[in-house]
Amino acid sequence: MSTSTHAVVPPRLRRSFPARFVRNREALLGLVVLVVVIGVSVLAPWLAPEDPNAGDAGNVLAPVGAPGHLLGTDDQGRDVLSRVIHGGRGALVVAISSVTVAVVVGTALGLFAAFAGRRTSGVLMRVVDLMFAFPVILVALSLAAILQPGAWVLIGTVVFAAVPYVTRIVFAEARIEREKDYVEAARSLGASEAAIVRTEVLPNLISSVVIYGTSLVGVNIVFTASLSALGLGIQPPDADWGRMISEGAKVLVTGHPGVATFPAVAILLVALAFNWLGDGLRDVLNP
Amino acid sequence: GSDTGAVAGSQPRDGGTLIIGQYQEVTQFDPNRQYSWETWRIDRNIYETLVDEDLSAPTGVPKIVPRLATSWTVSPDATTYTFQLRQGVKFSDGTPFDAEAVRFNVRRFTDPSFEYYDKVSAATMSLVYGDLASFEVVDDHTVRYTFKHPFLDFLRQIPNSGNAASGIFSPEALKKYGQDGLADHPVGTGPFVFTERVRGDHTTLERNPDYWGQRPHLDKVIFKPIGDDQSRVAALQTGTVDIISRVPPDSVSTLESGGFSVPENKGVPQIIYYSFNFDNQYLRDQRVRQAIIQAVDRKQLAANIYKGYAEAATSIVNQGNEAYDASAVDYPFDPQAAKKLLADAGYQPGQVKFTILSDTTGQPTAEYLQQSLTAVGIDASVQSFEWITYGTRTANLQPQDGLYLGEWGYVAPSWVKIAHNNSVVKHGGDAYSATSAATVQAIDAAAYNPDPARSAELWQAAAQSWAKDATIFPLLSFNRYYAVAPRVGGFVWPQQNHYDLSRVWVAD
Amino acid sequence: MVRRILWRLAGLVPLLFVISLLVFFIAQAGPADPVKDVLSQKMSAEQIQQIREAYGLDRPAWEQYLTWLKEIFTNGGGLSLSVRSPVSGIVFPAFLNTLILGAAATVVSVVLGVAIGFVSGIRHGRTADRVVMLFVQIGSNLPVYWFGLVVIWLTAVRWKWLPPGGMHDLRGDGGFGDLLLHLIAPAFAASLVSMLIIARFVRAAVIESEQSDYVRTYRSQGFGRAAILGKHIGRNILSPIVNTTGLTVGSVITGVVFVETIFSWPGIGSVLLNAIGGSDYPVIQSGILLVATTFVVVNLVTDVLLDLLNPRLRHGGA
Amino acid sequence: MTAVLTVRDLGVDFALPGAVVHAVRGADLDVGRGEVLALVGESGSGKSVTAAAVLGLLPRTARIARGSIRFEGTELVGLKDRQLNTFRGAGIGMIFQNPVTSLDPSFTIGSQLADTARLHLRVSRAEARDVAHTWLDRVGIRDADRVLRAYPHELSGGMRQRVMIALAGLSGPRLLIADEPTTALDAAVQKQILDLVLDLAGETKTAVLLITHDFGVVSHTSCRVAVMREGVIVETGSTAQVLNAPQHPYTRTLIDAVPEIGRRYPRADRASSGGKPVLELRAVSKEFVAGGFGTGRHRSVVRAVDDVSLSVHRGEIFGLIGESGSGKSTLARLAGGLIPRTAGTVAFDGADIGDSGARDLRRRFQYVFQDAATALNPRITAGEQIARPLRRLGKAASRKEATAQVHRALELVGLHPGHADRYPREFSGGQRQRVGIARAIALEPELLILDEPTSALDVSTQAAILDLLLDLKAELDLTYLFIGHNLAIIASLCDRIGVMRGGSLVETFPAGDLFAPERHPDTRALLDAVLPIASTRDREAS
Ligand SMILES: Nc1ncnc2c1ncn2[C@@H]1O[C@H](COP(=O)(O)OP(=O)(O)OP(=O)(O)O)[C@@H](O)[C@H]1O
Ligand SMILES: Nc1ncnc2c1ncn2[C@@H]1O[C@H](COP(=O)(O)OP(=O)(O)OP(=O)(O)O)[C@@H](O)[C@H]1O
Ligand SMILES: [Mg+2]
Ligand SMILES: [Mg+2]
Repeated sequence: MSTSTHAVVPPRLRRSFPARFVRNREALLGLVVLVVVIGVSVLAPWLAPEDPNAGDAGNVLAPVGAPGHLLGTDDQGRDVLSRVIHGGRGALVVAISSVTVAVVVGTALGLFAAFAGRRTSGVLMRVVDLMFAFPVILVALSLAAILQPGAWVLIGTVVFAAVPYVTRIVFAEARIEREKDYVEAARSLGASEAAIVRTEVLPNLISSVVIYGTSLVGVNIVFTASLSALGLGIQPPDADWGRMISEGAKVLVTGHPGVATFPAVAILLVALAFNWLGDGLRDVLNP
Repeated sequence: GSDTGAVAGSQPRDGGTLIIGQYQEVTQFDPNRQYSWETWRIDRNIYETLVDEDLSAPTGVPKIVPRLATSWTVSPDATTYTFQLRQGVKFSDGTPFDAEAVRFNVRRFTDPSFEYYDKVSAATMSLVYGDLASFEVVDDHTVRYTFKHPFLDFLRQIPNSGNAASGIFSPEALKKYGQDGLADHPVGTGPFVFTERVRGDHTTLERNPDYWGQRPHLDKVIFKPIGDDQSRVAALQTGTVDIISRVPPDSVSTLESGGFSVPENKGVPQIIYYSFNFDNQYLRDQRVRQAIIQAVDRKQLAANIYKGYAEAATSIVNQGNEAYDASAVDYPFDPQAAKKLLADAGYQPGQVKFTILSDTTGQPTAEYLQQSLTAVGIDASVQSFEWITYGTRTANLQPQDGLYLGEWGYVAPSWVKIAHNNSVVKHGGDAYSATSAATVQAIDAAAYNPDPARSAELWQAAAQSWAKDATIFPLLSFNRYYAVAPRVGGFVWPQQNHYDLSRVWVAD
Repeated sequence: MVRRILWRLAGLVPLLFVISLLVFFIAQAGPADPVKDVLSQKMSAEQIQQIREAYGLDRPAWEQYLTWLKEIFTNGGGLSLSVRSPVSGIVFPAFLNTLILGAAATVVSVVLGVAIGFVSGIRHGRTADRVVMLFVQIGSNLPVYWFGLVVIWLTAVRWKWLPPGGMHDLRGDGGFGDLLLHLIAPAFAASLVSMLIIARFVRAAVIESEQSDYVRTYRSQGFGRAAILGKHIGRNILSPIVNTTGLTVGSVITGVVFVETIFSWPGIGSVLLNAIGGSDYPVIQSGILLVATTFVVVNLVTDVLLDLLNPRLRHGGA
Repeated sequence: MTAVLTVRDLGVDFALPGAVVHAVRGADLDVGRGEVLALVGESGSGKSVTAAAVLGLLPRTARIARGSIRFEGTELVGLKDRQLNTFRGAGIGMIFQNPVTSLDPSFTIGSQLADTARLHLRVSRAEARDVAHTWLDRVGIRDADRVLRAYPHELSGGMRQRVMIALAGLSGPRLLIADEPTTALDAAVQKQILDLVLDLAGETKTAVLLITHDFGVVSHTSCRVAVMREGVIVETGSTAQVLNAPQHPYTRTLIDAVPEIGRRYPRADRASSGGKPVLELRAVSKEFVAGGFGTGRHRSVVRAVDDVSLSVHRGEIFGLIGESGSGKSTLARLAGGLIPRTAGTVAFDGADIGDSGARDLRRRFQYVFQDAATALNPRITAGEQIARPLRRLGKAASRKEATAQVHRALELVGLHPGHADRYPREFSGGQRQRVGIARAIALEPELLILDEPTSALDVSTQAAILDLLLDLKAELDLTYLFIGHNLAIIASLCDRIGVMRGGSLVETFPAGDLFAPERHPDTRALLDAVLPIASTRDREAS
C-alpha cells in the first residue's frame, strides 16, 4: 500500500555504533584514557626513563622529584616512574582478559539457565552456587599447584570467582525478560531458543552486563594484586601496580607515600576509565 | 641489647595491664607441641623450666640460673645431669610440683610404654631429648637425666628455643583435659596463669596469686596477634598495644621520633639465611654456590636496604651464639671472582637459572639478591609468598627452585649441628660436598665434646669446615625487633628471642 | 511456590554433600602435606609417619572423608591437625566475627549504595549525579591495602577518632558501642566494592523506570515526585537491589580476607588462610563448608525473594 | 462556551540522534466545559504527543518548541513539574493510549486505584477501595473483586484499558484527555464507556478531549471534531458538520474510508469455503493460576479458554469476536502453540503443534499481536526486527536483500523506509502496530493470526491495511484468523465468524448470517451496541 504520500519524510538518523559512541562524551573520555594507558603500557620499554627492575641500593626511597627520579625511588632504589609505566602491563592483560572471559561465560551460563528447563536450570544454578561457595584463595592455590604461579593462575582465579556473580545477575534479569511478550513474539517468528537468547534478550540485558563487567575490571586489578602478594601471581621484581601498592604500603605512612600512591592512582584511573566507558556504552547500547 | 627506661624517672609499680602485639597467631599452649616464637613468648609465662636464663641484662649471652631446680650437677663427661628440685612449688591448679611431675613430663615424650605417651610431643621434643638414655627419680625432689653422648648444651637447651623447650606442665591437668586438651587448658607453675584465649583475637594471662617467686608487677598480660606489619605499628602508635614484635625496619625512625623505644640489640641470636635446593642441577656444583655467595654484598644489604637495622651475617654461627666469632667469613663479596667461578664451572652468563623463594617480609632481601646475581650472570627469578603459604611451598620444593629463605638462630652452639642437619643433610646436600665427611666429623667432635672450654673453638671449626662447601648462605641478622610504648617500664630485650615479663610494669 | 521452596530446600542436601566432597578432595589433593609442612623441620621420616598414623592420615581418603563427615555431625568437624583443638571451636567464633563484619558491610553498602544510586539516578546527567558517582567510583577502586592503611593512619593514628583495628578495646569491657566503633572503618572498607556495584545498578534501574510508562501514568495523576520515587520506582528496582544485595553478602564474606588482615579482624578469612598455610584439612574443610552453606542459604533466600518480588514469577506456572 | 483548554500554535520537536522530528507543528485546539471534542487524524499525526504536551509529560527527548497551552486561563508551557502537579489528576486526567505498560507491573490493580483515590479524594483506605470497586463496575468490569487483586499482566487488553479509564476518571478531573480509550473494547463495553464519558461531560461538566479513530465513537460522543494531519489541525467544526460536510480533502478521504456495518467489504470476494482445514483446535482449554503461597493472595484459577473446538479452512478469513476478556487472545496464542495448553490438541495442516516439529511450522503461520508495544523488542530497531525473521526463515538471502524487503514491507503498511532506524518507543501507537503487521506479512505466511491488528489505526490507514491483507490473500492464497472488536470490519472482511464468551466459543457462522435472527444472545448484544455513524446526535456545544 504505497498509497499514503509522505509529505513529512522521517529524517535519516545517525544510529551507527561509532556515531553514537562518539556523541557520548563519557564513553569517549573513558576510551581515550584507556587508549593512553594501554599505549603507555605497550610502549613502556621506550617510554620509561629507567630499567624498572634496576635497583640502586645507594639511593633507596628517594623523595618525589629527586634528580633523575621524577616520582622518587622505592625501597630497592628503583625508579617509581618507570615502574608505574611498566606496572600496568600485567595488570591490564590479566584484568581485562579475565573479566572479559568471566563476563562472556557468566552471561552465557545465566542466559542458558534462565531459558533452560527448570531441572537443568536448577542444577546449573546450584553448580554456580557451588562455585560461589569456594573461597577464591583455595581456588588460586589449587590452580597454582596445577599451573605455575603467574598470570594464568590469576586469570583462572578471577574467572572462577567472577563467573558465578555474572551468572546470577544475568540469570535473575533474564528470567524477568523471559516472561515478556517480545520473547513470545520472537518465538512466533521462528526464532530458535538460542537465537532468542542471543539476539533478543541479550540486548535487553547488556546494560547490566556492561555495568557489572566494567565495575569488575578495577576491582580485579586490585584483587589480583592481593593474589600476587600471596605469591600466586606476578612475581617480583617485575613491576606490577598491585604489588607495588602492597610493597609500598610499608612506607606509606612513614614519609614515602608516593611509592604506593602513584600505582594506586594508576589503578584508579584505569578503573574510572572503565566505569566511564561502561556507563557510556550502556547509554550507547541502550538508546 | 638494651633496656628501656622510657618511663623516665617513674618507679616500678604493681598492677595494670600490659598488651603485647604479636606478629602471628599463636599455635597452642602445650609446651611439648608448640612450635613458634610468639607461642613460646606466652608459654614461658605459664610454664617454667628446671633451669632458666637470666634475661635481666640486655647484653651478653644470658647466664644459666636456677628456676624449678635450685641446683644441679653435671658429670665430667657431660652425660649425666642431676637436678635438685625447688620445694613447696605448686602448679596453678593446686597440685604439687615434684620429681614425679617431672617424670610424668619426661615420659610423655620419651617412653612409648607410658599411658600418656604422645607421639607428637615425642617428635617435637626429640630435638633435645633424642639422645636421652635414661631418666631417674632419685628422690622426691631430685631427678637425673642421662644421655648417650656428652651433651654440653643440655642446660642451655632446657629454657631455650621456640621449639622443644622443656616447660613443665601439671600432670593432673593433662589427665583431666586429655592429650589434646592441655593446649586449651595450660597449667604450669609460672608467674602468670592462663585465663582465656579468643582465637585470632587475644590471649589473656593473669598474675599467679600463689606464685612461689617474686610477685610480678603486672596484674594482667594480653597478647594480641596483628599479622599486618603496618597495622601492628599503628596499634602501637594509638596505644591499643604497648609492645610489638617484629618492627618493620621502615617504621623504626617514625616510631622513635614518636617517642617509642625501639631498642637495638646486636646480640640477638637470630639469623636470616638462604638454603640451597640440591635438587637443582646447577646448585649441586660447589662453584656455583660459592659464586652466589660472593656475588652478594651483605654489608650493603644491611646498611642500605635495611637502613642499618640489620647486621651482615657471614657465618651460620649467628650473633648472640656462645660460639659467635664476628671475624668468621665464609666467602667475601667479590663479583669478579663469582663470574670467574661460574665460567670455570662452564656456564655462560644467563645460563644458570633458578627461582628464589621468599616470604613477603624477606622480599626486599630476595630482590636485592636477584639484582646482585643478575650482575654476575645468574638468571634468578623471585617468588614471594605470604608466610603462611611460604611454609607449604618450601616443604614441596621443585627442581627449578634454587634458594629458599630461612630464619632461625640459637644461643647454644649446637645450632651448627641443627642447621647442618636441617638444611644440608636432610636435603641430601652432603652428597654434593667435597668435604662432607670431614664436616660431619668436626660437628660430631664439637657436639660430643665434654669440655666447655674447648666448645666454642670446636664449633667454630665445624662451622668453618661446613662453610667451605658453601652449602648454606648466611645473610644477616636484625638488630631491631621490639618497639615499646613510653608507658612501659622495665622491659629488657636480652640476647635472646624472648623476654621476661615478671619485672615489667606499666604507668597508669 | 511452596513446592518450589521446598524443592530448593531439599536440593540443599545433595548440594552440600557435593560441596563437602569437593572441599574434602580438593583440600586433600593439594600438594601440601600437613605433617611435613608444620612439623617436619625437626623430625625424621619415621616420626612423621608415626604422627600420620596418630592422626589417621595414613588411611585411604574415602575413609578419612567418612570420618570427617561423621565428625561434622557429631562434634562439628573433629580436631584441628595443627593445634589439636576442636575445629568447631576454631571455626565458629571466627565465622561469627566474619558474619558481624559481613553484615555491617552489607548494611553499609546497601544503604549507601542505594542512596547514592537513587540520588544520582534521579539527578541523571546533572552535576549531582556526576559528583556522587565519581565519589563512589573513586572510593571503590582504591585498593583496600592502600585505602585501609590510609584510613587507619588518618582516623586512628592522626586524629585518634577510631581504633586502629581489632574487634574491641582490650582495656575496656567491650560493650556494644565499642564493637560498633571498631566496626566503622573495616565495614566501610569492606563495603566499598559492593557499594559501587549496587549504586550503579540502582542508578541504571532508576533511570530506566523513571522513563517508563507507568511512572508517566502516576505523574499524570499528580503524584508527587517523592511518592512516585518512593513507591513505584522504589518497588520496581527492588529486584535488582535484592539480587545485588544477595551477591554482596557473598562477596563480602569471601572478600573480607584482606580487610580482616589490615584491620586485625579475627574472622574466618585469617583462620582459613592460616589453615591453608598449615594444610590443616579439618579446619579448611569445615570452614569452607560453613562458608559454602551460608552462600547457598543466602542465594536461596535471594532467589525466593526475587520470585516473590516479581508478580510474573510468583505463581511458578505459565 | 468557556474554554477549559486552549492550545495555540503548539510545536513539539523530538531530538533524535542526528535529526529533529517535528511531531507537532502548530496545533490549535479549544475544549469547553462539558464539551466533548473528538480529535481524529492520521496515525502518527501527533495526537498523542499533543495530549502529552498538555500535561507536560513528553518523553525526555521531546520539547515544546513553541506555542501556548492554557488550562482554565493558566499558561502551562514552561511550568515546573511541581506546579504542573497541582493540575494533574484532579484538574486534568489522562487516559494513555497504551494501557499495557501504563500500569505499574508490581502492584495490584486495587492498590493502584486506591492510591489515586486517596490522593485526590482524600478518603480512607477502606473508602478508597470502595471507590475503586465502584469505578471498575462503572467501566463494565464484572468480576471487580478479582481484578482488584490482580496484577496488570493477568488482565486482558480490554480490561487493562478499562482500568486505565477508571484510574483517570476516579479523581473527577475537570478536563479528561482520553487517548483512544476504547480501541481494545468490544462494542458493548465501548458503548458503556462512552456513555460514562458523556455522563461525566453532562453531569460534572467535564471537558473531554477524546482522541479516536472510530467515527462511530465520534458521532456518538463528541460535540465537535478536530482533524489532525502531519502535526497540524486541518479542520475543526461541529460533529455534524465535519461528518456530513467535511471541508478539508483529508477529512473527506477519512470519512470515505469508514467501514459500515452490514456492507460487504467491496473487494472481499467470498472465499471458497470448505477447503482443507489449515488450523484445527480440538477441545482446547487453558487455565491460568494466580495467587497462592507467598503472594498475599488466595490461589485462584482462571479458565481463560474453555473446551474450544474450531477449524479454520485454507483460504478463508475467520473472524473471532467476543467481549473483552473472553479469551480471544489466549485462544490465538494457544493456536500457535505459544503457551502450553491445559487440555486439547492443536493441529496445523494436519501436524500436531505440540510436537517438536512446531518450529518448522513457524514460517508457515504468523502472528500480529494485540499489544504492539510489548510485542516489539524495545532494544532493537524496527527495521532489524522485521529483517531478522526474514533472514532466519530464509526469505531473504542476504542482508541487502533483507533491507530491501524491510523497506518494502514498511511502505506496504504506510510507513517510510526511514522509520526502519527507529526504536519501538519512538513511534506512535498506530505506527508501532503497523510495524507489527509489517513484520508478520513480510514473511508471507500461509496462516496469519491477527489479534486486533487495526485497533490503533485511523480509518484510512485501516482501510489501506485491510486492502493490503486482501491483496496478499488473493496473491498468495493466505488464510487469516482475524480477531477484532470492530464488527463493521469483521462483518465485511470475514468469511466465517466465531463468537467467544467467558472462554467458550458460543457459536460460529458464515459472516453473511451475522444479522440472522437465530444468533446467540451474546452475539446480539454485541451487535446492538454497535455505534452507527449515521445517527449523528445533536449535541451542539452550548
Ligand atoms: N519518542 C519519540 N521519539 C521520536 N519520535 C516520536 C516519538 N514519539 C512519537 N514520535 C513521532 O511523532 C509523531 C506523532 O506521534 P503521536 O504519537 O502523537 O501520533 P498519533 O497521532 O498519536 O498516532 P497514532 O494514532 O498512531 O497513535 C509520529 O510521527 C511519531 O513517529
Ligand atoms: N497470564 C495470565 N494470568 C492470569 N490470567 C490471565 C492471564 N492472561 C490472561 N488472563 C485472563 O484470561 C482471560 C482472557 O484473556 P484474553 O487476553 O484472552 O482476553 P481477550 O478476549 O483477548 O480480551 P480483549 O478483547 O480485552 O483483548 C481474562 O479474564 C484474563 O484476565
Ligand atoms: Mg497516539
Ligand atoms: Mg485480547
